[in-house]
Amino acid sequence: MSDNIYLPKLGRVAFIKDEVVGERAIKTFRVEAADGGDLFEHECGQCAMLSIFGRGESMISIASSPLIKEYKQFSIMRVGRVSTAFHDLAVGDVIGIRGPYGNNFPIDDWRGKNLYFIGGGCGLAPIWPLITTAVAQRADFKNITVFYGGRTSRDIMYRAELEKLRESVDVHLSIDKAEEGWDGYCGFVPAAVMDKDPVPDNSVAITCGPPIMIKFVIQNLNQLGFADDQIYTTIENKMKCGLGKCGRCNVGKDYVCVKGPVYSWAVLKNLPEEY
Amino acid sequence: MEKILDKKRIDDWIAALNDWEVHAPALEDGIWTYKPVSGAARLDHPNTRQSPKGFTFPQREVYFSFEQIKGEPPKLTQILPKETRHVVFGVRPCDGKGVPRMDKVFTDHVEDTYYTTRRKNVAYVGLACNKPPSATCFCLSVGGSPVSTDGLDVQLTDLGDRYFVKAVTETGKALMKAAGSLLTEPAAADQKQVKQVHTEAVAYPQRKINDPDGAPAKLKVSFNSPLWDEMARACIGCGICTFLCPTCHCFDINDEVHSKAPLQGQRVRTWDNCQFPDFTMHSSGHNPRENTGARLRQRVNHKFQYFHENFGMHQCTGCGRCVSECPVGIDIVAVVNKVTENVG
Amino acid sequence: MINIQDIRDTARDMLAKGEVRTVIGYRRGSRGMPAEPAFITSPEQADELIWDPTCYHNLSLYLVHDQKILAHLRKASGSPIAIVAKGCDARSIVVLLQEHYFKREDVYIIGVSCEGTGVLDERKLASQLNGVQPTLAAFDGDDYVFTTAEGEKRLPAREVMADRCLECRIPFPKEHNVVFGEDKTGRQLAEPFAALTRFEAQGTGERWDIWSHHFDRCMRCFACRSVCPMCYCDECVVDSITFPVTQQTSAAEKADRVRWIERSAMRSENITYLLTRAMHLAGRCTDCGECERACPVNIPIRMLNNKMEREAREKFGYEPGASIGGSSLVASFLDNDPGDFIR
Amino acid sequence: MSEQQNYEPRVVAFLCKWCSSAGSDLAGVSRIQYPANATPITIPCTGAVSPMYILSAFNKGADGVLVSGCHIGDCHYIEGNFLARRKMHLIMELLEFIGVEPNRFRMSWVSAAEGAKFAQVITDFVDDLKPLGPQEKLKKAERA
Repeated sequence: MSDNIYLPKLGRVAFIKDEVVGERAIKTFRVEAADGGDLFEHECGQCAMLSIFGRGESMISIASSPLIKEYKQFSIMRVGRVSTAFHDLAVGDVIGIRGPYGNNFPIDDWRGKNLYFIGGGCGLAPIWPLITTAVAQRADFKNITVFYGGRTSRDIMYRAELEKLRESVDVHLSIDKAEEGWDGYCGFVPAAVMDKDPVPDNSVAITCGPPIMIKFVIQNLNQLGFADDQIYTTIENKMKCGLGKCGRCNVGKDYVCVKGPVYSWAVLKNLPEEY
Repeated sequence: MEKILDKKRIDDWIAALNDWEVHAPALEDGIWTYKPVSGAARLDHPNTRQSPKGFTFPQREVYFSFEQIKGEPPKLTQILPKETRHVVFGVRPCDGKGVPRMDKVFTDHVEDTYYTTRRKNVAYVGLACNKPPSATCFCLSVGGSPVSTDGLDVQLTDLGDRYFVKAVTETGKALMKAAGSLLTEPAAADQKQVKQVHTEAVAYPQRKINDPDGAPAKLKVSFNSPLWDEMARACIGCGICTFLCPTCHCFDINDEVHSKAPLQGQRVRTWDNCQFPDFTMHSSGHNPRENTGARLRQRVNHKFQYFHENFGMHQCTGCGRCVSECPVGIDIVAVVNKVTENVG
Repeated sequence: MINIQDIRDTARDMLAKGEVRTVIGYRRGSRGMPAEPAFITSPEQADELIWDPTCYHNLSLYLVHDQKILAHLRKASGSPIAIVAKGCDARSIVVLLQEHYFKREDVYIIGVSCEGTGVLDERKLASQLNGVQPTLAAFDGDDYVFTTAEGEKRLPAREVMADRCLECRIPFPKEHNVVFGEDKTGRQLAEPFAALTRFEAQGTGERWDIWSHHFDRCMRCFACRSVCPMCYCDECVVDSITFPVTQQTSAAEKADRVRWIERSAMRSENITYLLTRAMHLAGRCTDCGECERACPVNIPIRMLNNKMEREAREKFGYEPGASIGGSSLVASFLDNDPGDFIR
Repeated sequence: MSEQQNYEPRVVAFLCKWCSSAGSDLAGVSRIQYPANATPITIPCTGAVSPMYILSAFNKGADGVLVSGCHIGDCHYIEGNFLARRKMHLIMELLEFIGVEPNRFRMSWVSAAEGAKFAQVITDFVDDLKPLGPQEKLKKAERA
């Protein structure tokens, strides 16, 4: 039965937290194996297909570090049919989970380097496992800097975790427009990056967020001297199978669910812009 | 193994295959369709309207059923296809060519249990095309041939009042053995005639893709060609081209709910189609392939570029169904030729 | 007889003067016949236009496409589009105008009369030609002339004409800006609703046997809907494929959307799809027959629409596509509409 | 008892809230006996009944579908029931056309004061449905 690639495992929702409220609400879910034990091993950047029976499946990036074995964490924005059903879940509910899918960030190649993380909106979730893993193995890396921005202060996810992160790495938060009581950067994330002038030497920049943000972040990084193969991002497309068979998430010859979601800009910029 | 079968005895052969459910093309409602054989089977069809891909990749496949009483964990029951053995008669070489291509899709990287279960239970008895059965045939342009045996288990060649029967696989040999004395040894004249028929079949003029070998590279550099939008201007966005195609494999997965309390339903796979506008639409409303031009480009590139890059062969097998059945005359041969002409 | 040169001259002239931005007509297909839709945007291309018995397509569909593209791009229409329209096609345009899909001045109707004939039914032709492949078709009076590898074949049009054309009562585009060909309204080639009448003579059980067989065969490729100019809804009730999701659509809207039927091509779901479509076309279908022609598995879809058309005509005195100003069939009523069936 | 007598058809009844729905309430409070086979769905007006509702009810397994509204001339929205009369005529004809038994679909005018008539409509409908047996033609297959 286990070799049926479409049959999900059952996962129990162990913890739910509101990250962002409002129209584009984000909630974080911890899912553990319903029958005890571990769900599966994963790498930073991989995704899992989550399902609510009767509603359907959705591909969500795993937001917890591979170092954490006992649960997988997911941060889900309410955008459609399945994600809305997720937002209606309560602790203890059982969902379907299959995976892990896709490739991963080459973290081992990055040991001894400076890491710049640049996230916007819910784009913090896909790079969060990488950030937390790097922090857990802090001695392996040189400077770690996190840039993260939301539209308003209320759109900042992982607020408490980010504050805790400040203990070991540089964290620069930004919001689009000034607000009372905000002491971080005001303006768009790409500009916030320029503001701090990251150095490209022995560095890797990892960015994830709205497409328009990624576009300008990459432009700015290039301008700062980052080579294309020093810039990594993740992309998303509509997915149904997660296994390179259902035929819809391809960008050129590659199915994002298998060859993605992690791409270096050196590779991605040569692919058709179908994402 | 090569034998001769008296055409009149084909029904006896079919009757001898009692371990198998036998299907053959039948003319129904003005179109040729694979039907379970009851009584006489005649293999005088041009080609079937729908390809035989449904034998391994049916339009609807149930993955599993789910059941959940409120407050309790859901119960999943895997539903695998029945292990009935099917033999399909009269498969044309282009559709035979589709079989290894579907095999690649469903077994590469990870194996699709539903496909492989059906696949191992299907055998194809092909029928060589003595002349192109349709004006839209172009198998010779895509590495195929009217006498190709790829994907087939047995190949029949029509020699007038008898078939030349050739085993291609071990399964094919078993099917032929079941015929017993119905199959006789070919005479030298039969061998000569089959060679003659095959030579003539290959020489028969067909429609042509001008540079099939150069197509992958030429399409790659033509991604931003304005021709895509121009040629897709008339596209109505229906599913005919992909649903009839012997190698189109895209699908959707949905939960079908039969009862809400207690929750009962099934997760099912259904054919999907890259020409439908929402095929690639994200939940947010963003659509990477927003217009008919981008969608036509995807279909053509998938057949002639992406698949080639991944598996070293064109995915298209030249059956011509999408050409003859497109309600607005979008012609994949003309499209490939036009996009790739004048490209270095 | 229509001289194609007249249509070409009209197109060329209008494009040269900038009076229209596009002329939608027919041109030679990549295989000779059938013709295919042509979108002519420069005067030099005007000579590509043709008029022959394979000009099946109801091109008014592309007026709908045009409106959708304009809406998507948030653009105004600018100069009108000229369109070659047969009688049934022109009636479709009238229905679209009646429903305010676009304005009369947005379209310039180049009417073509089917005169004594109509368009070809390739299925009928195939059975007449016994495997010979025609490459061209042409009108010649009441005959069609086909070019084949074995020379010219001449057939009386009514032997291979589409049923819808045989049964057509008004083979002339009454609504037009310019029209070519003679008005032969009243040419009676076959009894209207002939197939329908034959079908209805059967009992409930027989009718169900026939229709359930067809409902089982539907693949839900949606060609019938996609080819229909009347099926312009942004959101089709039977599936999600045209659901107009934008960045503004809320999650709740998407989540709460009713799933009337499943995606699976099963009998029950296909019935709901096909009957809903028939209902939505009641009083709107002008019997261009494109749905039935497009259907890859030969489901007699036209008969469902014919049934509605005849009910509308006989019970409510309603003729689809008759006038731009009139109310639509289901948005109007007469005091003496039949009500005997109501308890 | 034979199987047919055991069979209880399931009726989905779309009732106009201004009349038939009140009529069914009146039948109830007046303690008029009538079969309990109907699942009432209150709608604002028969004119608001989309053919989709009817097809969907059959798709989900209804054995019969009833649409009931105000008498001609009494529509709260003046002409809703005139429009319904046309639309329901068309869907009824279409269902019959494809071979669905004519008695599976019914329309009636029942005012708020006609409790007895409502009971009669339901009784007659159920009586007419019983001999037809379960509706399988348009119903979604549970397991396929």
